[in-house]
Amino acid sequence: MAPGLEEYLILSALLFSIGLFGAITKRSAVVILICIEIMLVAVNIALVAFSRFITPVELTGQAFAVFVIVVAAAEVAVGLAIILTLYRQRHTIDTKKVDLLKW
Amino acid sequence: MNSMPEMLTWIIPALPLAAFLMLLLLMRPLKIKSNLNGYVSIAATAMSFFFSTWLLVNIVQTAETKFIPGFSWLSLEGAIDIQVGLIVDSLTAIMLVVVTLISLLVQIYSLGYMHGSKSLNRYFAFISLFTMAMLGLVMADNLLIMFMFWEIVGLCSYQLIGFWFHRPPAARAARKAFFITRIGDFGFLAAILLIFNATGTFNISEVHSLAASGVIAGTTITWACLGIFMGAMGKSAQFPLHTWLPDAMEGPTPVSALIHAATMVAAGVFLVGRMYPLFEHSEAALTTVAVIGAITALFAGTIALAMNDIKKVLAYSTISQLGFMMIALGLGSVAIAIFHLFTHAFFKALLFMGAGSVNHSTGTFDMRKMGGLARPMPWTCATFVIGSLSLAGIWPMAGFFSKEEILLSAFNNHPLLFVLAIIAAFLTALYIFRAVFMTFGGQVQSRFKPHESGKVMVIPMSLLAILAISAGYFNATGGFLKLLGDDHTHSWIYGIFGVLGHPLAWASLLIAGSGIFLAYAIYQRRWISSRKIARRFGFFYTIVFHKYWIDELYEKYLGNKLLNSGLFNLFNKFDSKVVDGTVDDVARLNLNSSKILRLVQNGNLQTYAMAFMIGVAALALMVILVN
Amino acid sequence: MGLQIAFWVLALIAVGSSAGVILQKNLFRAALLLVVCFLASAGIFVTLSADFLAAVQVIINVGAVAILIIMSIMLTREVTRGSPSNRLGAPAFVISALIVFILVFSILTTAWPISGAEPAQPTTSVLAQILIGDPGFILIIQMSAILLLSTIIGAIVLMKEK
Amino acid sequence: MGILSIIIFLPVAGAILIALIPGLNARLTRYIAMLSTIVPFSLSLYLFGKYDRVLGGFQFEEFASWIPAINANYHIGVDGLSLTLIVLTTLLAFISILVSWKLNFRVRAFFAWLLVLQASIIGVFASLDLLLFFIFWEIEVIPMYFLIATWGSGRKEYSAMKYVLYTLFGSAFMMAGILALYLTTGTFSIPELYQTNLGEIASGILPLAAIFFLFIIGFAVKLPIFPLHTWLPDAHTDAPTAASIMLAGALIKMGGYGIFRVCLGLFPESAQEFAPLFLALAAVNIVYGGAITLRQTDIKRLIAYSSVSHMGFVLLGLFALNAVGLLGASLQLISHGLITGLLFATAGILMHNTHERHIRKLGGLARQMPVLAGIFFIGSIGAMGVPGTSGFIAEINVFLGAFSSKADAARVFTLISLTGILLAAAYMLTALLKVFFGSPKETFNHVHDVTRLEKLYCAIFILGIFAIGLYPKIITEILQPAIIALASLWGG
Repeated sequence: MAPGLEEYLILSALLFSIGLFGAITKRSAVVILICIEIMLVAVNIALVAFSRFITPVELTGQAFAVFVIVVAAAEVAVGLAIILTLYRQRHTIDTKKVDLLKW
Repeated sequence: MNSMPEMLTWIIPALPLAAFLMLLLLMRPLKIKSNLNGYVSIAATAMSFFFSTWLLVNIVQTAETKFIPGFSWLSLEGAIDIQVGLIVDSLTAIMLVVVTLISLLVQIYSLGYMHGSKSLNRYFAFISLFTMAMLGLVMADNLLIMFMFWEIVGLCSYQLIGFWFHRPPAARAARKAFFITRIGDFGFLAAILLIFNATGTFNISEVHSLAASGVIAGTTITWACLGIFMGAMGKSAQFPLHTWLPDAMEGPTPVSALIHAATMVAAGVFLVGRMYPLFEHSEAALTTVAVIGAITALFAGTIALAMNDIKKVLAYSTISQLGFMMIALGLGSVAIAIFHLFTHAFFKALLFMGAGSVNHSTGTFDMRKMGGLARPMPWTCATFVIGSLSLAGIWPMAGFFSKEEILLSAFNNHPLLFVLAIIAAFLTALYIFRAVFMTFGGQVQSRFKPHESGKVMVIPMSLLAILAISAGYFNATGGFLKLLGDDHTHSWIYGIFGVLGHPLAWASLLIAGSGIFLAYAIYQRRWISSRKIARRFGFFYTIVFHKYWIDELYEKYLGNKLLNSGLFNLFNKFDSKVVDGTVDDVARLNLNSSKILRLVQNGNLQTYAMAFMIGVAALALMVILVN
Repeated sequence: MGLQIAFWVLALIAVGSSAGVILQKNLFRAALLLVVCFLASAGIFVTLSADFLAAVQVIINVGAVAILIIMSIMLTREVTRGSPSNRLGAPAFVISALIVFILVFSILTTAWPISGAEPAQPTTSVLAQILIGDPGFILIIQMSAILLLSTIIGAIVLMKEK
Repeated sequence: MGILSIIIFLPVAGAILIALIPGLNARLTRYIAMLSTIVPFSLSLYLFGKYDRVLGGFQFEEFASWIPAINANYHIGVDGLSLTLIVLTTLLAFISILVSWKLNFRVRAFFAWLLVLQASIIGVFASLDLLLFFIFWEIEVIPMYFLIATWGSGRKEYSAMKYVLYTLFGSAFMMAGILALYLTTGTFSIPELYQTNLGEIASGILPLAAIFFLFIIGFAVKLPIFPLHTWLPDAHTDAPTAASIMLAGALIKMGGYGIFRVCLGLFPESAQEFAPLFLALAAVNIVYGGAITLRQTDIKRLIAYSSVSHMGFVLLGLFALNAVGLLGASLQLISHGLITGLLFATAGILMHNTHERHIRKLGGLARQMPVLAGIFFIGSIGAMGVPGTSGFIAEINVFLGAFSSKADAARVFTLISLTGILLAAAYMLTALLKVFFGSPKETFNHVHDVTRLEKLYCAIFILGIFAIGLYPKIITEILQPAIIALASLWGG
């Protein structure tokens, strides 16, 4: 029996939570970015799964996934640029040491 | 004389008003010479006097009450309608003549007395405004309009007492006068509210007829009358609201003569007289009026004995005489009260002018520094003595006739009041002749070079002296009282000489005479040392000298300790500490709690992300649980 | 059957590699594990008959994103520091677990309107139709272009030596 | 676009012009500001003359659909009361411009804010749509904040912030009231709500009395009613003169107007039920406010606290719930605007010329500044309610109305309030005595008196005070239809 929608969605949920956990707990900005990538992948899996099982002909979900990938790519580019700038100025990418948003 | 056209009645108050406006607004812009300002107001007042006399003659001939309709001043459909109109009856007409005549004479006198003073423009402007308001007050047919003029009169009094505003006592006296009379006005206004609420009208004659027909009765009338009387107490300086009048002597002396002796202070008596048909229905109110009057007459008389300032003596004398008028009102006779008002206006204005004349030449009001002025100032002395005799009630002066009527009325109605009144009469003779002897008797003190005042001052005084003698003869046939409603006509011979047949007349003459003799003995001949008397009656003297400590009681204890730095200070503290403090505390609470709460904002995005996820989870859980 | 095996294997790899990303102390290895995760997800796309997307995933994510990340790791020389965690571990774990629980619960309790239709094969032309065809997402495509352009400019501006 | 809209938006246009023209000099700024106040003033006078006093009701209505989804409209129109208040506001705005003529610190911003303030106040008086009303009500806070915080004196930031927070506190309640009313009836339109008998609508989301209180808290802050009054002395004291005039003259009138228009007009039953409470609060305002005024040593603060006392008369008249009381309250709104405007203007001149605001340090100034003393005297007799001034006619009607009110204990509260005239005499006379009378002080020997411009605007105030005081019909006639209509809700 082929895996159904639920299996894919649960997989997506698991990946998402793992990414979330990482994004919250890691101190290294790069790792946080990596974890966000994982979360985006999880979302993509969910989107494609919906596309496969609910609109297999129209493929709307896949179209969304394309956009998610685009945005993810842009986000990584800017994110990394910020991280590098930060590193250049502060010589660290430890989020504990860069709390500029603090009151 | 032809009867006066009704519309001309309006011109009586309009003329002084025009003078006021002209003096205040036009003199400077039109570059009219400032020494002309007195003549503007004198001309206006003279014309008013002419029309008033014409009106009085008409009234005497026809003896009818005229209502002159005016215009609607304020109206609200179905709720309120205030019509300004004039009421012209004998009471009004007499008051008009008194006011315009005294005002005219005082203004002429002022030309001399105030000569060289600064801002005479303001002086004559406010005298004109005062005259207008006083005329309006006596003519108004509407309680509310009357109240308005009542207040404006007070305002002018304030302005004129404080005419020399740069002198702190004058400025303070002005404030005191306005404030204390306003306490009385509080009662007057309350009475107006009560009357309007009960009758729905302000029209005086309508109120009278409603009272007569019993629409308003019982406690309503009593309270209304007491309120009105409270207003009268304020204006007429009756105990316990009398303290402003002696202080008001800080004003220019002609002002004291006009406002604080002859006219405005008598407005209280006039008011009670005007509203008398209401008082008739309340025994309690009438008794109050009589009792307050008697207390005041006696009480002010005692204080006058101890004053060294001649104007203060006259001021307390005024209070005392107003008390006499109140006794008359309380005993049920408007006519007698107004008769005394009429005569008093002349002799008291005269006395004030005399005091002013003395001051003009010596520069002081302190009687201890005067003496021997009879020789250098014969006219002043003569007129002053005439005024004093009239005040003391010596036959055949005007004061005798009016005071006699009051004493007679008290004798017939109320023995206790009679006793009080007769003591007051004795005191009157004593204190006024004390003033006469201290001022005019004895030796001239060397540092003064007294001289007689100019004609412009002497002539008004002489005219008033004539009136102070003759004003009583207007009632020689009982005509004056008849005009005002009391009907006891007799021949003029009886009126002038016949009264002496009554034992009461002899009694009162004796009392007054002994007062004069005592004054002569102490202050002229010095058979008895005044110091010794003061020491003998030390306790009494101290009390009287300190005016029964009423000023201290009011100002220091009631006004300052209890209210200003007591209750009001408490309010102020309460407002800034409790009411505003609460507001600030709420703000501070927010500030402090946010100081704690802002620690949550640690600047770490991950913490925010977690908080965000907690929120998401919570919301999702909620949705799940609800479904 | 083959599909099933493939799914489970790929799912296991994806979960395992992503868990590895978190657990791995070495930054460089974590980045490599991300590549594994991307590849596994590409495989999963294949099992969902999304061939185009699988290709895109490999090309963009593995080929560009992952490389970018690795390069930046190298540039920042952070490898030596490892991948430390902050103190939010316990609450983050609880929250993540809670979210998994909520998601799984709602996934399982929802009645999905599953369509029995055969999936479009190959997907490329259908996707092209939907992305740039007439009733499609052409506007969004163009906005993506603007987004990417501004990203490029933004990255350049940020990285420019002051 | 109707005349009413022009009156509202011309000042806004002026403000935009002043703000946007680059490099505008101060002189031109003043003239633009004057033009954009004097035209609305003339137009409002024109409307004042044109208003049909027999027909009554809302006139010069303008209607445009605004947010159809929630049935909110741009609906403006005026009745006698709001028109008179608009005339007052435009007049005060014009005078405020004259008062600030010599200001030379950030001139453009000052005049722009002043014009925005004017527009929002007029908007409040003209709105016939509750949402529009609320928006104008809120807009007013912004210019006032900047006027106080930037050009003020003393603790200006504190006062400005206090003012903003207080107003927002009140308007939050008001917003809730408006929403509750909307959700109950489905309309924001005030004329429509007048047609609806709210008492008959059984299922509101809140009881009517609760909505009534939501509204009145909003208005109570503005009026202000004890114990929500403490922003007023601070704001008035620290504001620049022009802002004080607008604040005391026009702005706090919004509270009284709101109670008249909304609380009494829409909730007659609740108003009747709670009338004793508000009469009591009015008495507290009058006596307590007056007593505190006596203790003030700062000339502006004294005038500010006297406003608290005087606004108590408005409240007393409004909750008398009869025609005479309402007339008195309306007259008091206008009269107080003129009198307090005059007093603040003179206080401004006084402080500007002597550089001194503490009453104890002033004294004897009537010698050095005779004209100013005369003007202040006229303001004082107005505040004391001396006949002939507008203060008297307003207060006497308030007392007459309140005394004949059917509410419990109305007479007791009226008599308590009557002592307000004593307190007013006490504090005004004391201020006169301490500032202007007594022996002249040498320190002020070179202080110059009132200039021609200052004389001009004081004369406008004085003219208004005496015109209303001597012949009140010039405004009672226009007020009559609105008042009769409102009073008929309680049977006349």
